[in-house]
Amino acid sequence: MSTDSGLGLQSASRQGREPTSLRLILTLSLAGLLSGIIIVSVYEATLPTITAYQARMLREAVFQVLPRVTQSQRLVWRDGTLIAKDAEEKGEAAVFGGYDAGGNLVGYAIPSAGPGFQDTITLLYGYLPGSRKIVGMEVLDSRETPGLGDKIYKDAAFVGEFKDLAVDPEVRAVKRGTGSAANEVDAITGATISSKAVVRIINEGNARWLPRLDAGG
Amino acid sequence: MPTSKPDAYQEFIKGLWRDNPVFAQVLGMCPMLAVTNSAVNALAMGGATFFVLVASSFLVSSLKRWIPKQVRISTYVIIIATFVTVIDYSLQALLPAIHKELGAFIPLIVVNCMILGRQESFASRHSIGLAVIDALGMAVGFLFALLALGSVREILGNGTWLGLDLFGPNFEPWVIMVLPPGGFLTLGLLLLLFSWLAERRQKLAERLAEMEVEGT
Amino acid sequence: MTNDLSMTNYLIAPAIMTGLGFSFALILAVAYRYLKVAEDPRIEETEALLPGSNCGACGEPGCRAFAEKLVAGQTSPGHCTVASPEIVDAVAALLDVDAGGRERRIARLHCAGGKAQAYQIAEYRGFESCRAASVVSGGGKGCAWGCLGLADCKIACGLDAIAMNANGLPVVDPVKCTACGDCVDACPRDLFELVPESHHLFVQCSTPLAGDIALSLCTAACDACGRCAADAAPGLVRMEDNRPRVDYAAGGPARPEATFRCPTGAIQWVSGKQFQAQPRIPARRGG
Amino acid sequence: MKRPDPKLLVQPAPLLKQPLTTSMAMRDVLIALAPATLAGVWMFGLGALLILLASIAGAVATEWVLLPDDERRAQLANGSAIVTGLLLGLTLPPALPLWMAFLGGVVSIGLGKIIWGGLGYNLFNPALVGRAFLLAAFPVAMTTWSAQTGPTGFFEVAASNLAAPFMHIDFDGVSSATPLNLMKFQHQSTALWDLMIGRTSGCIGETSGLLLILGGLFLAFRRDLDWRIPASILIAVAAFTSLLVLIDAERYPGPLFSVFSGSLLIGAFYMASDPVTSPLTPKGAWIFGTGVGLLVVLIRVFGGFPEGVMYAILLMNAATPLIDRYTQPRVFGKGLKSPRGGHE
Amino acid sequence: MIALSTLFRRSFAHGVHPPDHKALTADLPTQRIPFVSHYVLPLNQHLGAPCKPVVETGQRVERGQLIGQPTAFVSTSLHSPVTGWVRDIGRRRGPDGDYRESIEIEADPFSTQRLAPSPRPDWRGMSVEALVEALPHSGIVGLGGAALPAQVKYSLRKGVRIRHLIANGAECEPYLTNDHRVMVERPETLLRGIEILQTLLGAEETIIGIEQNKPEAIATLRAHIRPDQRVRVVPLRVKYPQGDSKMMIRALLNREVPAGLHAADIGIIMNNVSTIAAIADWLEDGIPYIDRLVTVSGPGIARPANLIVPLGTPVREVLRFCGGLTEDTREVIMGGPMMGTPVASLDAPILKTSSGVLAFTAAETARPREYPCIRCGRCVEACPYFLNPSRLARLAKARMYDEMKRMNLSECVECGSCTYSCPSGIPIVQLIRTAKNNLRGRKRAVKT
Amino acid sequence: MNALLWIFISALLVNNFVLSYFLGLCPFLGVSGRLETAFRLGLATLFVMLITALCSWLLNTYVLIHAPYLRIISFIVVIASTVQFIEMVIKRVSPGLFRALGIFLPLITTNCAILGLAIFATNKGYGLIEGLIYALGAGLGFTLALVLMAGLREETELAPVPRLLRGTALNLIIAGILSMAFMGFAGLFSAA
Ligand SMILES: Cc1cc2nc3c(=O)[nH]c(=O)nc-3n(C[C@H](O)[C@H](O)[C@H](O)COP(=O)(O)O)c2cc1C
Ligand SMILES: Cc1cc2nc3c(=O)[nH]c(=O)nc-3n(C[C@H](O)[C@H](O)[C@H](O)COP(=O)(O)O)c2cc1C
Ligand SMILES: Cc1cc2nc3c(=O)[nH]c(=O)nc-3n(C[C@H](O)[C@H](O)[C@H](O)COP(=O)(O)O)c2cc1C
Ligand SMILES: Cc1cc2nc3c(=O)[nH]c(=O)nc-3n(C[C@H](O)[C@H](O)[C@H](O)CO)c2cc1C
Ligand code: SF4
Ligand code: SF4
Ligand code: SF4
Ligand code: SF4
Ligand code: FES
Repeated sequence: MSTDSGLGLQSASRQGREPTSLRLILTLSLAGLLSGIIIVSVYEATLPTITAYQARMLREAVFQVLPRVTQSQRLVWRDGTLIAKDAEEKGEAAVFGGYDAGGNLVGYAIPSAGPGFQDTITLLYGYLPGSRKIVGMEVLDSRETPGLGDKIYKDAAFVGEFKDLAVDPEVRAVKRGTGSAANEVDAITGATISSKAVVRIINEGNARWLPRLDAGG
Repeated sequence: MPTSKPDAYQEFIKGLWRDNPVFAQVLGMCPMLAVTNSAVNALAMGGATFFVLVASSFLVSSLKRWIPKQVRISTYVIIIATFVTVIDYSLQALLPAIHKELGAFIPLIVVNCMILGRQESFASRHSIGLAVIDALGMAVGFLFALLALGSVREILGNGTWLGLDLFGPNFEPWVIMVLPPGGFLTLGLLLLLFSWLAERRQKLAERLAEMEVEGT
Repeated sequence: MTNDLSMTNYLIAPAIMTGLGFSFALILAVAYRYLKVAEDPRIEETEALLPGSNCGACGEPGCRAFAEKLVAGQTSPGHCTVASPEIVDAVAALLDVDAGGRERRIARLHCAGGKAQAYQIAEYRGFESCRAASVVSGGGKGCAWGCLGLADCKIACGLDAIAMNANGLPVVDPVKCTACGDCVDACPRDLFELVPESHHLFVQCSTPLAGDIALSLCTAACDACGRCAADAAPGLVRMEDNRPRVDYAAGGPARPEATFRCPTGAIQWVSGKQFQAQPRIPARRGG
Repeated sequence: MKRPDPKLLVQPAPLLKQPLTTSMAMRDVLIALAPATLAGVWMFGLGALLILLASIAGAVATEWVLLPDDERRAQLANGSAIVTGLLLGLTLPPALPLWMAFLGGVVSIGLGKIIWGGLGYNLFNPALVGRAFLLAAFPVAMTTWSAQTGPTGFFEVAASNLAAPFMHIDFDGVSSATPLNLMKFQHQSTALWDLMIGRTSGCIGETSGLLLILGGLFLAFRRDLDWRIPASILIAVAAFTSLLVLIDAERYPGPLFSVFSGSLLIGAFYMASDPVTSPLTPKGAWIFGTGVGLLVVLIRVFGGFPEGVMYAILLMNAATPLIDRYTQPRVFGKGLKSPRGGHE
Repeated sequence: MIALSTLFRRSFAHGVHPPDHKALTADLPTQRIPFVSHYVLPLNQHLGAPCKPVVETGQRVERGQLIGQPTAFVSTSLHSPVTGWVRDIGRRRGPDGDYRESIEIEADPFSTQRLAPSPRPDWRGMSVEALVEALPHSGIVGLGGAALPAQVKYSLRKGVRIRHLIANGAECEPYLTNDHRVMVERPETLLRGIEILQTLLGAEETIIGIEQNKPEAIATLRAHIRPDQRVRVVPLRVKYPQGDSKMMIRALLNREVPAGLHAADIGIIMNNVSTIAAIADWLEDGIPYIDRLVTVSGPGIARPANLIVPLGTPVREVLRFCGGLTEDTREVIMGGPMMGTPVASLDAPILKTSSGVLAFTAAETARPREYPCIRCGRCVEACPYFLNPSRLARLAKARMYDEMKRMNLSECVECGSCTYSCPSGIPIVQLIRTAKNNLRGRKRAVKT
Repeated sequence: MNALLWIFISALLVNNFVLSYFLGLCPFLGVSGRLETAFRLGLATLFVMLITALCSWLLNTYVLIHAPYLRIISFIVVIASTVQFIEMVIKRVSPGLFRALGIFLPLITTNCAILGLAIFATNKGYGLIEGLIYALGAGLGFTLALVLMAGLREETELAPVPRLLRGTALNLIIAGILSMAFMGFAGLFSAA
């Protein structure tokens, strides 16, 4: 018996007692059945914790990038308007509306992703439509080099740059100490590429969402 | 079917050193290298593998009579994949931070050659007790190897061990250690160390044997 | 999450899994029926014995391929790094068709002309290899038939069965030697012969020179005096081109007496390792 | 038999031998590097000299420790470890802690040479293995460039040079961007003449372009290196960058800047041309050099690093066995159409 | 000036430029060495099958008398170089260390040693086939080094037409000057031989290729060529191995002999100038091949010389005639320094192919320590056959002989250019020879 | 830069499956001894990766939206069976192709590069085209790494490598240096 027939049937067994195809099919089906049951049980058992954790993390991220926010709502863009929708659907991008205690819209948390130094960087940033400013940024996922590229989320000064950042005209990354207009971010020395990547990802997010938010908000 | 004298202690101990899945058999290299940039990750991966290996070995050896030879492997794969899914969700629920670190590598336990190999070469041929003991030995051996690699990489690459700061603030971490090349290089050097130790032991044993002959 | 949904999950999951298992088993069963290609059944059996790790460490793409090569005789079970010795033995036992039967043979050297016996008429300098030396004026060794002592055979022996002794001659360890013939191929002077383990009467010289010319090159040379042929059982030892040939099939029985009158010790009663006249008596230690 | 004759030697022909040895080739490299080395020390001060000594010490000590007793003397005497240590040192930034330079020497010889079987068997350039290791291990220290001190500041050794082993001291000196950094991240070019005579910041040995060329020509003239390799690298870089300039002169650096900036010259003349790790065949040398040149520009212009010479050479080192394999010259008399039909 | 013109001479690609050391003997006229007491004549001094003795122990033989008969097509006869008695027929050590079946002759000290000419065919009006029939009786072999019985080359394959005859006067091996002496001292004989061969083969033209470092030979031959002869002398660049047949053809005619084929297959016959002179001697005067012109030279020789030596003379006697070896001599080589064979014992006899006896001292034989190959590529740039000696040597050290076969091992002519140029002192040719020896048959008995 | 191109380059060089992600090490270390074999194994892997991309997209789109928890098990079962089915077909239809590539299929299916590809592609949310490009890059990258490794290893056969290092230890160190060299591709076409 071989692995190239890993999941299948092979020639006459050595004992000469060849089980019928039916028996094989039955065994596999049975194994599948059992495994399905086990998996689904574990899934059901862990699901509440997991979803709760994920929701909490997401909420925390949103609160992180949008100050003074106490609730958030997932929003998708459909037929020219933003509508609230909790369930995820493939290929459908979403932003998160952030609301204060009074239920008033404070701003949006916008997820965006793009290539960094090593691999894709995924981040979330907070945007205030009224003042057209970015008020916070958090990197959700990245594989940038420890000690260098990871400063885009470990370096407080760099993250701080995104606490009050104008989006008009485009956000720009500049060398530290060379001027600091409202739309300029000081790049991290030694990780210029990652810094610029963050800025570019934000600009891409802006390009995708700002017109919609301004229109549908 | 090879019929060796089943000696529980031997079966257990062999996985630790002599037949260590990583150092001696060079199996399961991918998870080994991918997640060992810190000792904690190594422990977590080792633990997850431990669970899957022991549980699968138990199940396989207890079901071996009912599984037709022809669909043996398919069934093993289904069993292993089931346990991997179980540990995947459990980790996600219980230790979400670590799960995030290990990321995509938990599912890859399914294809860790060591696990399937053990089912094929041991669990399916031995009694439940022996199979579990063997699995325990192998799993501990694997865990040990992961921990060794993870520790070296974390200590040099980050100046910490299991998160504890070891050298003070002025330590210059060797970033390469936590990058892919560091994994390859460290494991290569560890293997070298292992074979050096193994050879030394063997030489010692030979010398002892000689002395015994001469002494009689 | 509503209870409702989880109930559906409980139905969906097993359904899908059963479906998957069923349909693939079915497809493969059908495929197997109609796409089957006949193969040597021993491949199956061999593979069943192998560990099945498909690790590729043997250098083959998977256990299956390794098994095919094994059955085809192109590799040996020991190449599997994962298999335990028992497995290796089992595989060997399964495939070894002519196990038993033939008598165990070992490699023996037809030369006793080490540094102490054979004259080096010129100094050799160059690549340290017997064959390399043999193409440079015979490596400067007086006897053009004798061992050059540069250990090509030892290097060729994959089993570590050959060691060079202090006299510059290779000594075969009869326990480790498997009569693979690698040393026979390696020796540029063709000094090795694979002889049955039970044959003890053995000529340790290959020179076709006779008399003083032979002795002028090597004190251990056979000077072709012919005494051994005369003393041995009729037909057992024949002189051929100035060399005694021992032919166990042609006459018998072989006895150590045939060696007694040899003036040079070229013919020997060899048992165990060569060039060790008396078995070493282990030194007695106190206690 | 009595032998009145002298005991003769049998040593295979040819008895004649071109008067050349491996050690001579290594000595030539040291001679060729001397001017650029002195210039580097002159420009960057005593610290630079200490770094060179540390990396050479690391290389030589490792060779000493790891070689078997009977080979030690001879192997060290041939000077290849010194060449490796020196070349490594020349590619380090002047403010690097000395212990890192020493460690680089250790890695160069340990991982770059000894494990492969020693001199002549390594497949990657040892000095660059050491440097790549250092760069990946200590990216910040390895990309912090101090400005030139010039003769006035010769004896001012940077504090960062003297950091205790495994530790770092924050860089005190003025850090200053290299021409390539300026080009990549600020799109600023540097004056060509400054590049040629080395009035820029950068690695100890890479700045003075003209001296490097001089030494390289010496080596080519002595046939210690295969001239095809530096030639093809320079041609490939110049051609590729010219092409880019044609596309967008604003955005991309020009060919002269590309040739004289960074470590291209030291890489092309001394490192890519390391005979051990470059192809043996003439055609292979062309392919190798062209590959290096293209990769350099690719990494510099489109990649994440301002400089790509080291990676380009290492990558082509990896491809060298394949290149050699597929560029064997046509053997004399083979592959001809035979006069009597049929081949060979 | 000479250097400049050298650059523009046609030649082959690659190769090396060892110092030629010919000045030691180039101007020394040939002289005959006195007869000695014992001669050892191996039965196989040529490629192919050994000849068969036609004399018995104790028998008296005359100088020039047939003592060995060819046994096959690729084989030739052997004649006694002295008048005397056959003392023994048995194994004797040859120059290369092997024991070969040989005829030992003791010279008659009172004989006049006058040569009785053998019966010889009349070459005029002869066909090539008849030449092939006749040559085995002369004992002549190719004197350029290969020792191929002379007739073999002339038995042309069907359909092959010879256009060019090439006389190989390159003598590219350093130290050796015996071909040079032949060209300087016996131009008429050489040109006579050329005329004979050119006529018999029907070749359109004969080219004499001579390296430029032999201006005297070039001038002498040019002076002796008659206008009606279609013979050209072409000076060649001084470069080793210019004398290799395929290289010389490349240099003279800019043609490449396909691997595995012979020059004859592309309409060219090449012979060494001494071979041609020997053929003329045989066909004109009936002199069989019994004397060899030997250059005795090298730093270890007291009085270098160009000698006419009867075959079978022990090397020791040749050396004694030249004043013996100097104190510090370490190695004695038969042949040239690039391709010759070191002898282990001075008892070795002069053979038909022994073009030189060279003695070297400790200074020349000292080798710097061998280092591993640093892939400097000098050997690759030296190999005239465009092989990769570095790789061949590496494979040989790893004993991967079969892989070497794939790297065109068989095309190597063992010229030694690679070893000459290797800065790491790797004995490349020896490794190559070892590999060939290994592949030729692992159980081949070296001795007969 | 064009997103598809970046996906391709990233999988091929920057995030090479073997040298940066540590996937598929078993065949990488096991079957890189000879160039011939390595090349063919690489091609076979490329092939399986393309199949995998297709299968995982189908599963993701049509099955797993209903039961995401079956991801791991269904990937492995479906991919393995599909490959095995194809192997049988090849063996039947073209024994030559089977000799050249088919014999590698079982080894490939049980290695983690395949499952890794499926899981990463899913995690990154790739669609069909992106997934196929990703698989193409990853497969070619795997082949590249394998072929380079084989070239280097064949060369080390001739070298007097210290005995203790011979084998896996040396191969890992070579892989480490190769991986260091591949770091040079970091940031390729993503630099701002
Ligand atoms: C091993 C290594 C890893 C690096 N990782 C990053 C990184 O993750 N992000 C980044 O922007 N730059 C990284 N760099 C540095 C870049 O290559 C580049 O030199 C730097 O972005 C230039 O920025 P600077 O001009 O501010 O020094 C790394 C360099 C090395 C040697
Ligand atoms: C490397 C090499 C060098 C040679 N050098 C000479 C030479 O210098 N002179 C010469 O006559 N033959 C030389 N030969 C032999 C020629 O190739 C050729 O065999 C010879 O000229 C043919 O003539 P023959 O048959 O009369 O010997 C050399 C051969 C080789 C392989
Ligand atoms: C059996 C045999 C037949 C040969 N036939 C020819 C031939 O027909 N023509 C020829 O030029 N050389 C022939 N040779 C010559 C050898 O190949 C030899 O190498 C030749 O002399 C070329 O080398 P050289 O030219 O360097 O001496 C023959 C050799 C042998 C052994
Ligand atoms: C022209 C030339 C260039 C060399 N370049 C280097 C080099 O770049 N790096 C290095 O470590 N050794 C270099 N060496 C020294 C030597 O070749 C090196 O130590 C070997 O790679 C060790 O096997 C060079 C030697 C020569 C002759
Ligand atoms: S027996 Fe043969 S191979 Fe062995 S050392 Fe003697 S000559 Fe060499
Ligand atoms: S007795 Fe000895 S010397 Fe005499 S023939 Fe026999 S082996 Fe040779
Ligand atoms: S000996 Fe052979 S390999 Fe060396 S140069 Fe001459 S032909 Fe080439
Ligand atoms: S000449 Fe010597 S060192 Fe140079 S490549 Fe050839 S064999 Fe190697
Ligand atoms: S563990 Fe990754 S391929 Fe085997």
